[in-house]
Amino acid sequence: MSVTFDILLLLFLITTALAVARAKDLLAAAIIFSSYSLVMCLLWQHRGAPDVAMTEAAVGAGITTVLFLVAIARTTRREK
Amino acid sequence: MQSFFWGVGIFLLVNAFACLWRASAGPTVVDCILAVNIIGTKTLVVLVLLALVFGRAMLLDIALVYGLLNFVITVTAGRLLETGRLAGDQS
Amino acid sequence: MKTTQATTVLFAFWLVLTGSLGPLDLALGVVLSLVLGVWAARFLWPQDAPALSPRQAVRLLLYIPRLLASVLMAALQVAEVVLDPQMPIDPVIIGHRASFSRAVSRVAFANSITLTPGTLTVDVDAETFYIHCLAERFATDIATGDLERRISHVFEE
Amino acid sequence: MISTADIRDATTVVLAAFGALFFLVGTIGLLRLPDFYARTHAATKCDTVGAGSLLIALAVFNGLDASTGKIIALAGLVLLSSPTTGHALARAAHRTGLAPWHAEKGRTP
Amino acid sequence: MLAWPHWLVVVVLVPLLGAVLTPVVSLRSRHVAPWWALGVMSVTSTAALFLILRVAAEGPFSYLPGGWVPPYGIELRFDEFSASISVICLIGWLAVLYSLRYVEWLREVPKQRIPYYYSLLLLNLGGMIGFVITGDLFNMFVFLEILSLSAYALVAFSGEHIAEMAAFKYLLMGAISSLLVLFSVGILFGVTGSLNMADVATRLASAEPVAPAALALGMLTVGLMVKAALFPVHIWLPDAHAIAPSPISAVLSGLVVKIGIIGMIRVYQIYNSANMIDLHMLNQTLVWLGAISIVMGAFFAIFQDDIKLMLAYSTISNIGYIVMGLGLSTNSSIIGGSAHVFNHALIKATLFFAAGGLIYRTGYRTLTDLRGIGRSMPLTCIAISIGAISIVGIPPTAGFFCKWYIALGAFEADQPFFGFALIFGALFIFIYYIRMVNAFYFQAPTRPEILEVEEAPASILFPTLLLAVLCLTVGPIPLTFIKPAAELLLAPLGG
Amino acid sequence: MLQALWDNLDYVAPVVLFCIGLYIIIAKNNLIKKFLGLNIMETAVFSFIIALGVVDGGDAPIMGADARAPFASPVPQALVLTGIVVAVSTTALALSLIIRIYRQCGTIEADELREME
Amino acid sequence: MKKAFVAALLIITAIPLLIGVAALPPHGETTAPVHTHISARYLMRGAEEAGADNIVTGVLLNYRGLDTAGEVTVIFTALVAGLAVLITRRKEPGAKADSAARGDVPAPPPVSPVVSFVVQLLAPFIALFAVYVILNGHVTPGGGFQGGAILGALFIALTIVLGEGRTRSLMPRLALPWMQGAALISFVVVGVLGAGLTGYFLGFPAEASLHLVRELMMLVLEAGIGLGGAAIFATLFLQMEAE
Repeated sequence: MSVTFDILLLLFLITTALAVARAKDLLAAAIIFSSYSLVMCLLWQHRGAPDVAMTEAAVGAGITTVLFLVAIARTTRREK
Repeated sequence: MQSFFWGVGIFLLVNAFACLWRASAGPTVVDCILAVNIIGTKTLVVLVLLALVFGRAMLLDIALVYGLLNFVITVTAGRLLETGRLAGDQS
Repeated sequence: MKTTQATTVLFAFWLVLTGSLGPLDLALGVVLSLVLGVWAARFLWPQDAPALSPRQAVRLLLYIPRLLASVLMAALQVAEVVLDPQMPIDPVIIGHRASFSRAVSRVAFANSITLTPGTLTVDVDAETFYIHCLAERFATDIATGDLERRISHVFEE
Repeated sequence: MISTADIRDATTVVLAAFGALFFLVGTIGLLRLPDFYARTHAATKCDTVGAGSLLIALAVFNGLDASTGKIIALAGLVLLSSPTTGHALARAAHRTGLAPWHAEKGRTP
Repeated sequence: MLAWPHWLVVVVLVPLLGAVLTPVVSLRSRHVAPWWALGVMSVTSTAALFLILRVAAEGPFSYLPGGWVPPYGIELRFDEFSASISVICLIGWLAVLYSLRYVEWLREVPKQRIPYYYSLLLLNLGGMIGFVITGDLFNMFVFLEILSLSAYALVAFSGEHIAEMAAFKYLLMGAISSLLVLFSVGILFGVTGSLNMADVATRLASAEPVAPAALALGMLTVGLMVKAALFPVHIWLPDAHAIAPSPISAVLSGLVVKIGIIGMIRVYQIYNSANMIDLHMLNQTLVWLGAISIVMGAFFAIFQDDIKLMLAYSTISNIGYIVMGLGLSTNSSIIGGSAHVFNHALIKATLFFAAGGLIYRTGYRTLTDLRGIGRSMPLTCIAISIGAISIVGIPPTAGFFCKWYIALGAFEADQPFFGFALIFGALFIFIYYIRMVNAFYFQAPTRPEILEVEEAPASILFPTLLLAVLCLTVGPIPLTFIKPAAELLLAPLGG
Repeated sequence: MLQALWDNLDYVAPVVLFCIGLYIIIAKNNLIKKFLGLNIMETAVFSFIIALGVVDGGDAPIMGADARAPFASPVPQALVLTGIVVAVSTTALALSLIIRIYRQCGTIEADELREME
Repeated sequence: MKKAFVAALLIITAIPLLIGVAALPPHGETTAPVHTHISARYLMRGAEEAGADNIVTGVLLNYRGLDTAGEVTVIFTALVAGLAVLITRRKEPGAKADSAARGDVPAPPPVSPVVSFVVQLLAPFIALFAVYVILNGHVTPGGGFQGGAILGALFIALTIVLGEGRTRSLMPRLALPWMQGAALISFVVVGVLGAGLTGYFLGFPAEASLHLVRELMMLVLEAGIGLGGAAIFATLFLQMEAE
């Protein structure tokens, strides 16, 4: 079961990364990136690294995303 | 019980995977934000499941962190979408 | 009053977090919840504090089961809609006027609307709540002012 | 022989399955419903119920100890934040002029 | 004093703490910031002096923060290569002094930013010092990040039109290269289970699978190559170095790109002593890349009119010399290459300082506009000329000895072709510096007003002239100093 | 080879993510998008380093009453914690630069910026 | 053309990486060098030697304390760099009437009262939770940096709902640089204290009689990192938002 879970998480990660690549709207890309970080956090929790998981949840999914959002607010949302 | 929890975890993950399609396909950005928020809720539950599977109560803190930040991000993104600015001006 | 309540609730939260009754943890918890309680009451909630009198707190506790029941109903109703191949919905946005004197009741009202079957608060003006309904029939409970009365019963009196 | 542990496990399984079911409904709703507002309905309600009942299931399984409080706090957080985010997003969509879908026209006007 | 063990941690933490406190001390008045930075650099230089005296007296030594024995804790290690902190401190100190007037003069820069400039400069210098003296792979990465991040911001500091773009280009490539370094530190940790360089070297010798270690080596090389701006990945350098404020250009060109080289030296030392991978092919590649860099850099420099852009291209070609020297891996070429790390720092800092002086006084930065400046700013132009002959490699200047040793190494290694490439490159370099000197002294001014300008102010002139004098005199010193270290490079680490 | 890749799936997935990130950096024009790509790359490397320290059935390296061996190695986790901080710092600086670039040039598309130079 | 180039570059990146990682010691086995060398000692003796049940915190603060000092310097660098890039002339102290200069831009509409209320309701709880994460880093997952990030996120959320004016008062001008530098300053203070006690910079006394001191030193470090991190994130956010 654990292995299935692991593989599913890895697949999920790759899919989210591709979704980030695909998104035309930068806001959508940044938000999907936050869910990428979140899945990463899940993966690390599963791998026995709760400290890193928490950091990723707080920093990767939280602060980084918010910084991206500010940058998008200050520039433009559309990718040409 | 362990395998039941794993099963539930995998089931939720598959669900989240399905939500990802909505996040990616849109059609509007709000859909994307909503979908990601939902992925967040599902994943939060998976985090709690993992904490119980591993039998370490302290891992619940991570779920709590994520729950809070998921809320903050969604609100921020909604605000950005609504006004194009972030800081409010309520004097 | 506000400060005491906030401090108490925060201290309870601290106990939940640490889950320990060691003297050091307890002392730290008291100090921290005092500081944060004062900060919250003075800085965050200068006007519309979410503080409740004991009677209101009891009513809130009585209201929560009703709310949970209606959330359950709401979820079942969504399931009904979603699993029906025809998807019997006809969404409308309606405006509903409701006057509350406290922010906490407005928020409770808005969130209760969102959690009751078929309705979703879209926007809140000073008095008017714009509500998205999956179908006209779901709005009856709100239009009759039933929900509004319940909320004011809990928070306003 | 039915021990308390069995009752506990059974309750957990039932509640968890119930929660998972609602998560599934929420997902289907998110994928199937025609427009953003309708999807928000599905998302907020089903997620609140799903997460809530799953978390309660886990709390029951965990028994009564310090971490149960945390699980309950999480459930409370979900109960509070889920409708709020739903509202925030709906408001954002409304203010940016996203019109709701109407059944008779079958498309967004 | 000499035996006080804590100098090694003082020398890295004082600039960093000084940087953190810079915004604090300049709360009341921003004019305190430069003097504060100068004081911090003075303390650092004192510490560096004691360290160098100690290493000269008793050879390499180390310090263990936290008191944990090496593989378990971090080790700060001071050896002969670490003596390059002398150059870092010297140029850093002079750059702070130089900035005193220069930064105030930059028109695009809001005055509020200025304390942050000194803070960033101190962080940059502290990061470099830390990078040079650490004996731990991951600690090296951390210091690499401190110095790179501050370098990116310093490039953007001038606020000119394309400064931010240049900085962004630098940042993007720099971030990818740091990532490669981190990746390979991870792989090395996976293969050996250790992070201490000496320990990694001994454990790598017995490590079973060769492929991951080779991959780590390749990625480290590429990553550090980007930092050093070697040929295929040099594209960030010209813009960044030309657009930065002149004291920063001196620090970047003189010191920061050398960090990549010093990192390579450290890494190859690990692999050399582990002796598990035949480095011959890699070395050959490096020699080729070095040769191409020499020729390319010199070739592009010829066509530049902007003096700072010209100097920036010249940096690429000089990095080529150093890398070629290391890649040839004979005794004398390594000595020449590593000595050039020191000497080129001095020379390039002289040139950028002098160029900055010209720009400060005239406001022009192209050769066409600066024609005839030699008459009104004689001292600065003499400094430029000294730098020019030194970088071409005319005896008895600093540049000569290094290039001589590298060429010697090429013939020693039986690859005379590269010796000729080196001489060919020197010829190119000669052409463009002659062009510069010619414009300053012998051509009629296109802008008559530059004949009226005064000599640069003392805080700008003093660093320039001091470095010029050093270019003329200290050339052979690094050679003698580096010899034992270079022999170490070919021998196992940690004895 | 394929068998080895399958066995080391936890190392291979980060490589795939790394390449996706690299693809975004090279192929996309938008600077913010490029930086999202860089963040993906960074996270991929972190995930690789974490995978190095994993033990099958291992527990989190936190001692206490409910801890039971074997434990995952703590060193990679410490490294990654530092790495995450470095990554967020780089991102913050890059985004500040992007904001300034947009202020000055009115665009954050790499090709348009190149034309402007 | 460009597509071919991208594809080629990706392939020449991917193939060596795959070959390299495929040959690494098998994943998840305890015999790998990662587990047998330094980690083994950390796990075996870390809890008593470093004084933290959470070995990761022990490694971060004690065994590899200098790395963490570097890490907090990196984030401070990011702050200074961000400020150096973002401060523009418009915000000079003379031009205090900032809002007048921006008069043509209409004030943004307020946040939905529901969101605003919920955020304000949750704020003290989030703050308490952040402090808990900071102070319990040595026994549970978490620590200064994570808690600091949560505090920073809280600050950002409050700024969004309350506006910049009211949250600024949390960061008084004179104390702000101290708060931003708190992390490295606390490292230096603790490091010097450690040098006095053990003879090594950043050394933590291991004697049983000084365990309380060691605990206190760790708490100071964690609190410093948390405060510094929060202040830095908050400042960066405000600066980027105000640009």
